[in-house]
Amino acid sequence: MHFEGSEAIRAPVDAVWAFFMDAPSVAGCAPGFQKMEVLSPEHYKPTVAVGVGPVKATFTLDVTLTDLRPPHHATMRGHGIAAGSGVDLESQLDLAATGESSTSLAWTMDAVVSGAIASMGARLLENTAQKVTARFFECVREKLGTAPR
Amino acid sequence: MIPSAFEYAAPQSLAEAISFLQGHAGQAKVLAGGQSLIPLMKFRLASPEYLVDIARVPGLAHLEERAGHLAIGSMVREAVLEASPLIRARYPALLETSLVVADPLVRNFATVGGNVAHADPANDHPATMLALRAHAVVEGPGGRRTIAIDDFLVDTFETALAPDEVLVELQVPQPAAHSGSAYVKLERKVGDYAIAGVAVQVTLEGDVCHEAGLGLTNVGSKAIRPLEAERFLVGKRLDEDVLRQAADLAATAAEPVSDLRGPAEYKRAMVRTLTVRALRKAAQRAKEA
Amino acid sequence: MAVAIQGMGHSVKRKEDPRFLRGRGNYIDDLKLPGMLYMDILRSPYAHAIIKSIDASRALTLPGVLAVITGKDLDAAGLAWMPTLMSDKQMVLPVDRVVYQAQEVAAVIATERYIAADGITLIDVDYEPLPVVVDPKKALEPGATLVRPDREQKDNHIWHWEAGDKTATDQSFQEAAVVAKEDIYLPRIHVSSIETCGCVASFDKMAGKLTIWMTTQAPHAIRTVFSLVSKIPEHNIRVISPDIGGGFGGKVPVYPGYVIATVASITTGKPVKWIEDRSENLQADSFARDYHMTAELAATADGKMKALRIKTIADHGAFDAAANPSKFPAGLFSICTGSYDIPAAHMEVDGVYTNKPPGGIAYRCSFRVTEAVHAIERMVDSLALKLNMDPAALRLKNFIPPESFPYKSATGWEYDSGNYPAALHKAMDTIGYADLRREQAEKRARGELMGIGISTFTEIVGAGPSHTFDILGIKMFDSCEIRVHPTGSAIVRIGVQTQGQGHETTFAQIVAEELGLPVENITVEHGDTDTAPYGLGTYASRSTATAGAAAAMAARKIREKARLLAAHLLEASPDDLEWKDYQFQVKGDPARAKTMADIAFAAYTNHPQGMEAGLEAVNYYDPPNLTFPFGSYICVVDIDRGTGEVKIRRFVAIDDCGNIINPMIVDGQIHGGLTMGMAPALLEEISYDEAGNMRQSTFMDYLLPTAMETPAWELDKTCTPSPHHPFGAKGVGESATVGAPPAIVNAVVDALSHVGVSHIDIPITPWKVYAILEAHGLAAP
Amino acid sequence: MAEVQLNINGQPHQADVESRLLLVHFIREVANLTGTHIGCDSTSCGACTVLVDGLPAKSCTLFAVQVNGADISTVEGLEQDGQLHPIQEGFFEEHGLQCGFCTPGMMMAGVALLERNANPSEADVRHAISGNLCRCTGYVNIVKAIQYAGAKMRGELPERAAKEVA
Repeated sequence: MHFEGSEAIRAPVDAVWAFFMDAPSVAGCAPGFQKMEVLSPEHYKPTVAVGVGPVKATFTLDVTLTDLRPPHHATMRGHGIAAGSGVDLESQLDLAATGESSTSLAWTMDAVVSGAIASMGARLLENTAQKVTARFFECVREKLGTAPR
Repeated sequence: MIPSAFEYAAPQSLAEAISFLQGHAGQAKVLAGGQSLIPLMKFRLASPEYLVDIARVPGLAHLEERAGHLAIGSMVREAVLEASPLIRARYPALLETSLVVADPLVRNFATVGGNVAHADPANDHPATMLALRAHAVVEGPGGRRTIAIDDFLVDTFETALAPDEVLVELQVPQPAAHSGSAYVKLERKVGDYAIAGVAVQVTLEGDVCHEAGLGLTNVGSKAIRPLEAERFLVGKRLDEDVLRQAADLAATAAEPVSDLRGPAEYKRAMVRTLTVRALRKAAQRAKEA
Repeated sequence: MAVAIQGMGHSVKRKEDPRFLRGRGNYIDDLKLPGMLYMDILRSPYAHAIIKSIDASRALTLPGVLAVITGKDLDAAGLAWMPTLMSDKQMVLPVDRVVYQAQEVAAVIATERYIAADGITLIDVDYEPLPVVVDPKKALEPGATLVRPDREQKDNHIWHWEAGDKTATDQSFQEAAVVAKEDIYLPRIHVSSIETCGCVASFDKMAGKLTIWMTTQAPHAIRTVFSLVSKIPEHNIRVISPDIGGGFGGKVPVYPGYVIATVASITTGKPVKWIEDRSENLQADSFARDYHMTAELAATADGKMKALRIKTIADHGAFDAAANPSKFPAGLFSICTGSYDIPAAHMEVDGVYTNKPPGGIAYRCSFRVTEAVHAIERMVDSLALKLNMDPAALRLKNFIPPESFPYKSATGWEYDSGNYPAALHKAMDTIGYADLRREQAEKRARGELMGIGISTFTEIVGAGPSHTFDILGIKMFDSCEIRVHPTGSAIVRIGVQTQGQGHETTFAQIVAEELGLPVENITVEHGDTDTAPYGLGTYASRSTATAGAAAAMAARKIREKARLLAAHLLEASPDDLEWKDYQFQVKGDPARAKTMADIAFAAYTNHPQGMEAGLEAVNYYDPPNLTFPFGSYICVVDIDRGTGEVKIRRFVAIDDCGNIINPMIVDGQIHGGLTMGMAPALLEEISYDEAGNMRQSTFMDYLLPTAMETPAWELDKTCTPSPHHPFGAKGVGESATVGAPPAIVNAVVDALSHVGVSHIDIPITPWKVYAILEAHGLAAP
Repeated sequence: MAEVQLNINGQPHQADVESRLLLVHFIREVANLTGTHIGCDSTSCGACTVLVDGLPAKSCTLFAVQVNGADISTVEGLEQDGQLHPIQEGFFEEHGLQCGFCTPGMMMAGVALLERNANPSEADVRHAISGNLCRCTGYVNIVKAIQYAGAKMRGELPERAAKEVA
């Protein structure tokens, strides 16, 4: 599955970059975030419960940040297993200052779901994944946009 | 396939059910017929910690006309709806919907309320309830409230029900004079979810359409009301050309995705075909009514 | 006669039914042994991944979980891999990598079924996903992901196989006036017997004896394989195949679960039960088909067929675990010249590995004969379109003439007998072919769409003969042992195994016919390797052709001894006796006669001095040739122009399976076979997304037809006995599954041929049809 | 754990069971009535069909606790006083079964149909068994078997010799 989008964020590009480099901030926007183990600023393991209605799976994602080109580009990868299913994510984040305190965030998300959820939930998967992804980036925009500057 | 362990409650009253839900906020799930939920639990796609079985709660299995509407208690089984002389005589779209929900055995336990409250976009009753402009009556610790079906259906598996509320009944306005309704479903085989389904109700004044309600099954993240198609129909004679134009508008309102039930474009085309067919039936019934 | 014999040709009600009707069948999951443990299997979510670690510690703390078995445990015992039937090997449990989704990763042994199911959710596996290849054509490209790095050969090509005369075929194509060509894909499908697979393994440490009850169509072969792999002496292994809830080829292979359960029983000293759930069954058990074919048929301008050429890519998944005779990696695919006298033919098949489950079983057919029949029957219609000829006329012009049997085909098969024009004419008369063509023309003029499809197939079943056919070196004969008891009843034990075909009835009828004993006095036993004679099992429509023949031959041995006993009793010379009206009678003096019951009593009470007592015989029958059942099917479909739905209006099936033992059972087999032919034509398919997820892993998406989709089949017969079979039978269990799909496809293509459609791949979904309707302006709500 | 009491074929069965115990497992494992089978996990095949208070239902899609106190009828209860139920006789006479695995569920669905409709058409029968999958018979003879049972129950068929289905 491939999703992409962009967010206009009311914050300076350095602040947006700092947000993505801060594991608790990022994880805080993950839907159904429960807890997290931080191994390094570029490597952490949040536990999230993702789903819709009664259908939920709790994943512990192994998240790594690579290809860091501050404050413009980062690649975020996640890998997790739950309920007989595997989730593998790769997200490209591209930031550009559009003003002194405004940033455009262009993002892509490639998600591969394997196992039971993919096999049995396929008819609902794309819709749900798209929604979950969009909510994540909306959350980022809202948190930054309302953060004190 | 074996579900995860859970704790089971079988309250004897609605108050008891609500109180249990309130005490286990977000972790308890209401069990009606269980015909959608139990398979999800067996696959462990759903693992609620508590199940609140409302089958033994009195006063939820009524099916009767009163105060201008048909009241369908949330524990009314599909098979009961299907066999009801009242439904057979006055609510053809409801009957046609019940008849294509899963299979005859499942319908002995599956409930109409559950079909709506589960809010699976593939379930059939939500679209029919949209077409018939139904309301959901729900009750929680703060008492009862009545929610228009459009607002009740929020998203895939999501409704306006709070975690401590129970769906009590569905209210379907009694059909006006000279109205007719129909539900047409296309499925890969009997018992399957719809490739697409279209529910329709039209009311005629003379041979002009005075009111129109439409609902679409399984062509979006929830049941869809194609508003523009409804508006288009009002004030028109329901000739074949009008039906086709309305069907085009309904197809435009659909948001299908490609999956094992066909490519998105096919599903959109099927909304068109099924809308025409449902409108033909409904218009015919309205004329005969 | 006091009690009816009810031998050949009688619709005897089934002897197995009373227990099933009362809910007293003995299926695998019905078996409960004292102290029995339950096994559940953790399966891989990934289609291709390195297993970095498996941590079972959480599972082992769950009360009731006794053990977790992984590939490392099996590896220590040399059992992490097992041989397949096709000279390949297959993982039982993986040591370091998984190669398809739902592959077994670890097994939990627990005191209860529900605890075992909980246990597998508590095993933590660390996977590193690898690139996945699910398309066999991509798998053959240079640089493709390597599915099997354990092999010396570092690509995904398994084998290349050819049949026929390439030079002569290519020559004919060069000279041909007309060539029809189609790309035909037969997708993966799954037999989906309503009972899934399972076993109860019970190892008795004291006696050193392993007893394993399992859902198998071939208990003896399993015993031999288990002995070879486990080194347990074969006499210390007993395989029991209880009542089987449908097989269709899916219960031929050895699945890892059987082996793991056996290891678990040996390790724990307790019986261990393993029962698949439906998703496991669909996702991991052997598939059928998955043949990508390019077929060409050459003919003269007036429609005389000259040559057939087919190239095929065969997707075998991650292991070549096809259930074929050893010398036939593509099964009997070379029967693809079908019912037609085609002078030259050549076919090539290349087997390929992908990250998909292993298999290559039959789905109710004899080793790839369905693929062959689909190819030729589609090509005949494609050619008819090119020639603008009626498909029935083209068939009649090219049939192997009835007087040409035995007929040697261009690919080397010797057809035993056939009368193809008779069957087709009967089908056309029954359905009213000419009237239907008129109706079609009228409807076309009105814009309505109906189609008429013909399939005139020939099957190839009943393997052996043993000089050509073996499974893992075991020759494909089959067997029967008969003991006649003193009071004139008998027990018949056979090397084949029923899964619903009614062997307990039909084999009794064969013996009843041969011995003149009433069917009701004959018991048929099978499926227990400690008691039944060695046999290769039931699949590929081989039971009647092989074990059925063995039953007749064993009975005839008994009859020869009975003749001597009768002579003794009648004080006549054996040569003066004749077997008539189910008894030995003195020629010209039928009043002097002895029935088999009289003779049996004498065999134990009054046999002549010097003769061995008793009346029993065993026969291991090695058929001199295969048998070639055939049929003519005609299907009429109507197409909904608003939805693309195909509705089968009528389906006439004329079958010829030679002489019939039990007409009621034969019709039942054909009803079921037709339904399993319709299913993949219109509904069933297994496909994978790019990550290797199987998209139809439950019965919600793998679409078995219900009574609503299934039409009321119309059956009739012609009878052309097999000249080499002891009682002229050919086999029938799978004909309809083989013959039906092209009849349905041909009907749909026929409905759309006027707009230039010459082929549609199965399953013919409404959206495939609708796309055609839209493209040609035929769609209408 | 919950105490569940079911009346299966007129016999009371009582046990303390987990709330998640499926009705089919209660029937098969607690009551040891193994004639009711399991063929899928998705409420698709109907091999587990039993009557719950007279209505046919899929016992793999009900928790035993849900139907606590109910009357359950299974295939084992069809035969009465050594006399086969007409539906059993119909399946025998019309060759309505092959491997026998779907048969108990089919018969229970058939019995429920005949309770409501003593003289069902072919279409009625096909509809009534559309929640039950059979892989062997192509349904043709199942339809005939259920219609045979209907005729028998309407008294249109003679009594048959009991020994034929010994």
